Amino acid sequence: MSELGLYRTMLVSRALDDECMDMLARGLPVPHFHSGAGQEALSVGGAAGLRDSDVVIYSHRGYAQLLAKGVPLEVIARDMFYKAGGSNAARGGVMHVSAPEIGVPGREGVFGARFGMAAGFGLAQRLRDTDDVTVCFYGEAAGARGPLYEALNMAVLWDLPVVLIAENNGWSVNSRTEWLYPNARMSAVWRGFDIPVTVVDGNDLGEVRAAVGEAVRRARAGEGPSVVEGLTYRLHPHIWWDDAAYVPAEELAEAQERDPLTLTRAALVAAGTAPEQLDALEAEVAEEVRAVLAEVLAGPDAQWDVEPRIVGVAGV
Amino acid sequence: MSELGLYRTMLVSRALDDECMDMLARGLPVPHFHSGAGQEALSVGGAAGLRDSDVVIYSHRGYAQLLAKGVPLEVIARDMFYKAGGSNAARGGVMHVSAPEIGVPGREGVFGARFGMAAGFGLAQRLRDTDDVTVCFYGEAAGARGPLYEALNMAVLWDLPVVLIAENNGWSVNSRTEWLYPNARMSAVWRGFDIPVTVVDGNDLGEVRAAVGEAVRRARAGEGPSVVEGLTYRLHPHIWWDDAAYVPAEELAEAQERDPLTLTRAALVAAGTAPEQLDALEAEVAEEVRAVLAEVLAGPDAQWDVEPRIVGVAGV
Amino acid sequence: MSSVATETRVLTGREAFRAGIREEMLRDERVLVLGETVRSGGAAGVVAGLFDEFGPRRVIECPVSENGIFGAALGLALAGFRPVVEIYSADFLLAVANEVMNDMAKWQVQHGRPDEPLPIVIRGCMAATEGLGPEHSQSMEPFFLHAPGLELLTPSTPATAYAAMRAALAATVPTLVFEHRKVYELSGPVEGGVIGERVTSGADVTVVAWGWMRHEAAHAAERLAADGVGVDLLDPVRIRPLDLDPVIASVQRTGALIVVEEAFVTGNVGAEILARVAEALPGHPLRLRRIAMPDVIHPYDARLERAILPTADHVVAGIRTLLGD
Amino acid sequence: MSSVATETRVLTGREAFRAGIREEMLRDERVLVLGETVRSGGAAGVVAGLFDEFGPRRVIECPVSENGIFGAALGLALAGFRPVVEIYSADFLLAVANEVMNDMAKWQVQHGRPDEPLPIVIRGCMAATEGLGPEHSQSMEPFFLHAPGLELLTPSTPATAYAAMRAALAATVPTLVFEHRKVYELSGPVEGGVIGERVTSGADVTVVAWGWMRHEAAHAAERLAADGVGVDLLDPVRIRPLDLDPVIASVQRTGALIVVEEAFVTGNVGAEILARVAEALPGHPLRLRRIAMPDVIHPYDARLERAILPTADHVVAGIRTLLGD
Ligand SMILES: Cc1ncc(C[n+]2csc(CCOP(=O)(O)OP(=O)(O)O)c2C)c(N)n1
Ligand SMILES: Cc1ncc(C[n+]2csc(CCOP(=O)(O)OP(=O)(O)O)c2C)c(N)n1
Ligand SMILES: [Mg+2]
Ligand SMILES: [Mg+2]
Repeated sequence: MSELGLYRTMLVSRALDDECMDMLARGLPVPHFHSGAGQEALSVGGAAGLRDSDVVIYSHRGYAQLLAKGVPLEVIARDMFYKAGGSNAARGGVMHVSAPEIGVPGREGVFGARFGMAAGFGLAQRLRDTDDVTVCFYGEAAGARGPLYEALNMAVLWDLPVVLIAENNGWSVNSRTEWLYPNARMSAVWRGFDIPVTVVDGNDLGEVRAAVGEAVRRARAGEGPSVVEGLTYRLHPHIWWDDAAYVPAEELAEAQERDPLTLTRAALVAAGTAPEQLDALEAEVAEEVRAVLAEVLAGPDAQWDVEPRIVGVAGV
Repeated sequence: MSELGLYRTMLVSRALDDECMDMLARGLPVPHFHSGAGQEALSVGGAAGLRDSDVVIYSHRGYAQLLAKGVPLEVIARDMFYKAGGSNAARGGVMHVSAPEIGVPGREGVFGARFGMAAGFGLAQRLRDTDDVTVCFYGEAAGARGPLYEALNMAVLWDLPVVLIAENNGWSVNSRTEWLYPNARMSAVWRGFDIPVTVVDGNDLGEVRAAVGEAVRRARAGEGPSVVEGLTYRLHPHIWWDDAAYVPAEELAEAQERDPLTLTRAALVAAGTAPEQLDALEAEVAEEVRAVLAEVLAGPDAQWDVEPRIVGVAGV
Repeated sequence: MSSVATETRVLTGREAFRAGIREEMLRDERVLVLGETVRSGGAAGVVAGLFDEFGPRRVIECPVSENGIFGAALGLALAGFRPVVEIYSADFLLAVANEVMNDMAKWQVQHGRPDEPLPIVIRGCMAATEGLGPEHSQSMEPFFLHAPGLELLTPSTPATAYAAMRAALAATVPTLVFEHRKVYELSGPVEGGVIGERVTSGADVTVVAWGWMRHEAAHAAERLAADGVGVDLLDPVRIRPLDLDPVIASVQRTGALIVVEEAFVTGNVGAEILARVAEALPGHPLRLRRIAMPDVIHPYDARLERAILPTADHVVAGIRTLLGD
Repeated sequence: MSSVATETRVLTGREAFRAGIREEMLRDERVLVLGETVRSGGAAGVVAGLFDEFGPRRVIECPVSENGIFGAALGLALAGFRPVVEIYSADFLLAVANEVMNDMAKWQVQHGRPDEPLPIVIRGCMAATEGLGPEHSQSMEPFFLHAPGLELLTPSTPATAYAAMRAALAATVPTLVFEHRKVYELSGPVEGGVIGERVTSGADVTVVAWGWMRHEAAHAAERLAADGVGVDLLDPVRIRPLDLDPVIASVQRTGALIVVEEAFVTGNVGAEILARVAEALPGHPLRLRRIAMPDVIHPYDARLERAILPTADHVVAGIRTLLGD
């Protein structure tokens, strides 16, 4: 995918984010919305350019990951607002979007299983003798859970085509990364496996692309797993009820300076794209996303017709 | 403790082992006996010379660990044979020997909690402002469990006085170490934490002492956790029902050549101890252990009088 | 700040839980708080302020490492501390089911010290509010009911929240305090709560309910009272060990029992209560029934979720059906 | 080796479980075996020979990483494979309770595909033999009873072992097969087993028992038959979903029910059965009872353990008490 295409995906994700923040500001419910603002370069850089048969296990603010993997915006939005035509008919909302046919199997709610799942998908890809890969994103929370070690040991042992992408965004709810990891680094320990472990500026799309590209290449070539840790920043509060009063204003201001959208735009301009073309693209995307959201919000609610078929239904 | 004293502890453990193997060969039950033969140097080298206020979390064939930490042979034997006067009155047998007053809190049956427990004991030692340490042994099985990562991350983060001793003895039941870990090494990954990770000949008492000694020194000095991996070999089958037919005869013969008792004896002789003195010591220990076991076996069975006080008793 | 409990405090449920912990922390410095985000008050604000008051040696911010945290709690307790461990949402206790039910619950017995206390308090927010989804809404007490060696507390009001936290801190075995999210928001007097309350008295039907369901049942009782149906409503507060005597005595009078429970119906606590009552009164023509969640995981959409959560309406209808049979 | 099931095979329980797995592996190459020591036959020899027969791409030797293994099983199943995962001892399932009950059980429903199969078979040796201690002896079905979205099977004979393994492999939801260690050692015909068997017929008391307890109950029934007491003994084989109709129909005739269960009594499966029966027959003067383990963890010493495991003696005494009341 072209750099411009990647930037477009980042813009779509940010526009979705802006719309949701805006609704929240107006007191409207946006259930389970976890803003992905600030992390679009890492998300898009990590998930774009893969095949449908490659698998991505996304993280809870990874709308940009879903978009980059090919999940339509309207599916994400319908799931978010419990509308018909999403992927899960209000049973999982935006926390459990899936699209198995394009390599998006879903997300676990209690962090942990994603790592074993990644190993399982990688093993499946190996057992089928394909050169497909599995990419698994995770934040500071999931990254401190034991299943990561268990699964990575398996992946190294069996040379599984797994790419782990650590999203070091400074926070886990209101806990600082340095309260959770030595030296505030999530991936350092995995160097001990003698696999490639790369720490990149997660807001630099080019750096992310290079590191993930190499990790994917290795995985496809049967050379086993890699870890890419992207240093980025969560620009918005954890979730709607969080006022993020704990975020130092100066730190946030600095992070805003390094907004991946600004940086990516600047890189595109530096590489010769006309600013006017980008202005037009930005306006177009904003308009498009606004229209999609309006349509989604006007659409019918998801219907709940699944229960009688579930095992063991009984009760009230 | 003197080298001779350490050798003596190794001899006691081996004599216990010999007695148990002998009983098994005669068709007598030795409930839950997991032979520690071949691993005495690592066990004694790892657990000896500690204070009563230091904690050791032992492994399931770590009789030598218990002995080195000061648990009397007769307590171990009484627990093994469900006799009165052991530590647990037949509720845990030899799988759950404990002696909290000398830093032996017990053992978990489902591998995993030992690592968090080690962090907890280490944290307790820190919170009390002591320079006590916690030593935690583990085999290939426990070592592949996620709680190890979780707890070690905490130990590194908080500079806890924890020493992990990996017992790489070639097997986990009938699984080879190389089926379970990349390059058959249990500790390599932890180098990524930038803590001292040392791989030693686990049958060389001197090497073990040096590595564990340095790890303990660091821990006491507040310099945080270390990992020592001892390469050793399980000389006997996993447990009584295992015929160990999967162990290649040649490999076993080689391992027997490197029996830590033979090596330690040779080192003592090389360092000037008279062979006659060692002969006498060996005979004395064998006799002593035989006598203890005979007395234990002739002793009264443990009585079971604890249940009425347990919460929620009901039923048949 | 003063550590003296006054007789007239009115607090929210959240504050009542906190008061129980804080007072014990003031009394005994071996009491520690461990968990994720506890430095900033924890998942639901229950431990808010404690880090500032007691500092980092008493309130220990942990990585999101549930197995490590619970293992550490066991180690700390065996080392003489009294850890109060927060789980971010009670649903996540399944990730430490082994530590809680195989390790902690069995430890002292299998190490031959059944009388030695193992003071570990495990607590966290639980149950359904509105659309939190099935991994942040479940009623977890049935999953932990089967393990010998644990106490389970499920308070329902600020007063029982406070009493339950104090009871947990006084318990000699590892104890789980399930803090219902809706109970956090209630306001009421804190003193005077007891472990086992008779909410209303009545001669027609015995109702057992705890946590939020106590309130649904109380509303139902009120509505039925207007129709002359007397409900003997018991809130046990402690689920394990459960004091069955008042329940059995009540059913002997009423002949009819309904357990109202927020958990999925199959294998819930109500099953145990019905079984115990039936076993205690063989040959009696009893009417026994559970009102509970169907065996359906919580939809994210609160509209849909509301359709399956038990309410006062269900209780009224259930009682009418049971008595009308 | 032949893949054709003959009509006259007599196998041990261990072999019957293996036959069920092996035949499906022959039929469908998406079936994989995963677990610890499975290369050498697994913890109890159930998968012995399968590595040699099917090779390392079908029988996958894993590190002792229960969470990794179960996560991988979920991934494999979502990727179109059909994993059969061995747990080294069923007690250790508590270490993956989150993966089984929060992840696997909910996955398809919360991702909006309730009808999409998630073919994961979880199996392992379970329950008490003689002195294996409380982490290798527990009856685990109650711990997993409460989660919607799972099937639970607890076979009792070679025939039901085979039938249960086939049913598990045919199930569309994650399914747990609890293999009683004592059932491994039984010999018997393999064909003809069904999910839900009437072991003896009788008019005086209904008895429900599964796993090893079916045999204790059968012995009791035989002894009571000599005294003219007729026992209607039902072995459901499948615990969830449980087919209650035959139980209720039987209790309607006998008025008396005993559930014999090896698990700790509090919160066991029997509680659910008693509750369901009581709910189904309100106002009937029923006699309902459980025979089960007391809430006491297994001592290591087999002498002591024998004192608390339910046996035919307990069943006989329990029935006499119930009927004599
Ligand atoms: C096992 C587990 N523990 C705790 C939680 C609760 N939880 C939900 S989101 C979150 C913080 C996530 O932080 P991070 O992983 O850094 O991702 P971010 O929100 O920064 O993108 C936590 C602790 C959980 N879902 N699962
Ligand atoms: C979590 C867990 N999984 C599996 C087991 C079963 N198990 C008991 S001993 C053992 C092998 C132990 O091997 P290792 O750790 O290498 O120690 P060794 O026996 O070689 O000393 C296994 C797998 C267990 N006790 N706990
Ligand atoms: Mg984060
Ligand atoms: Mg080993």
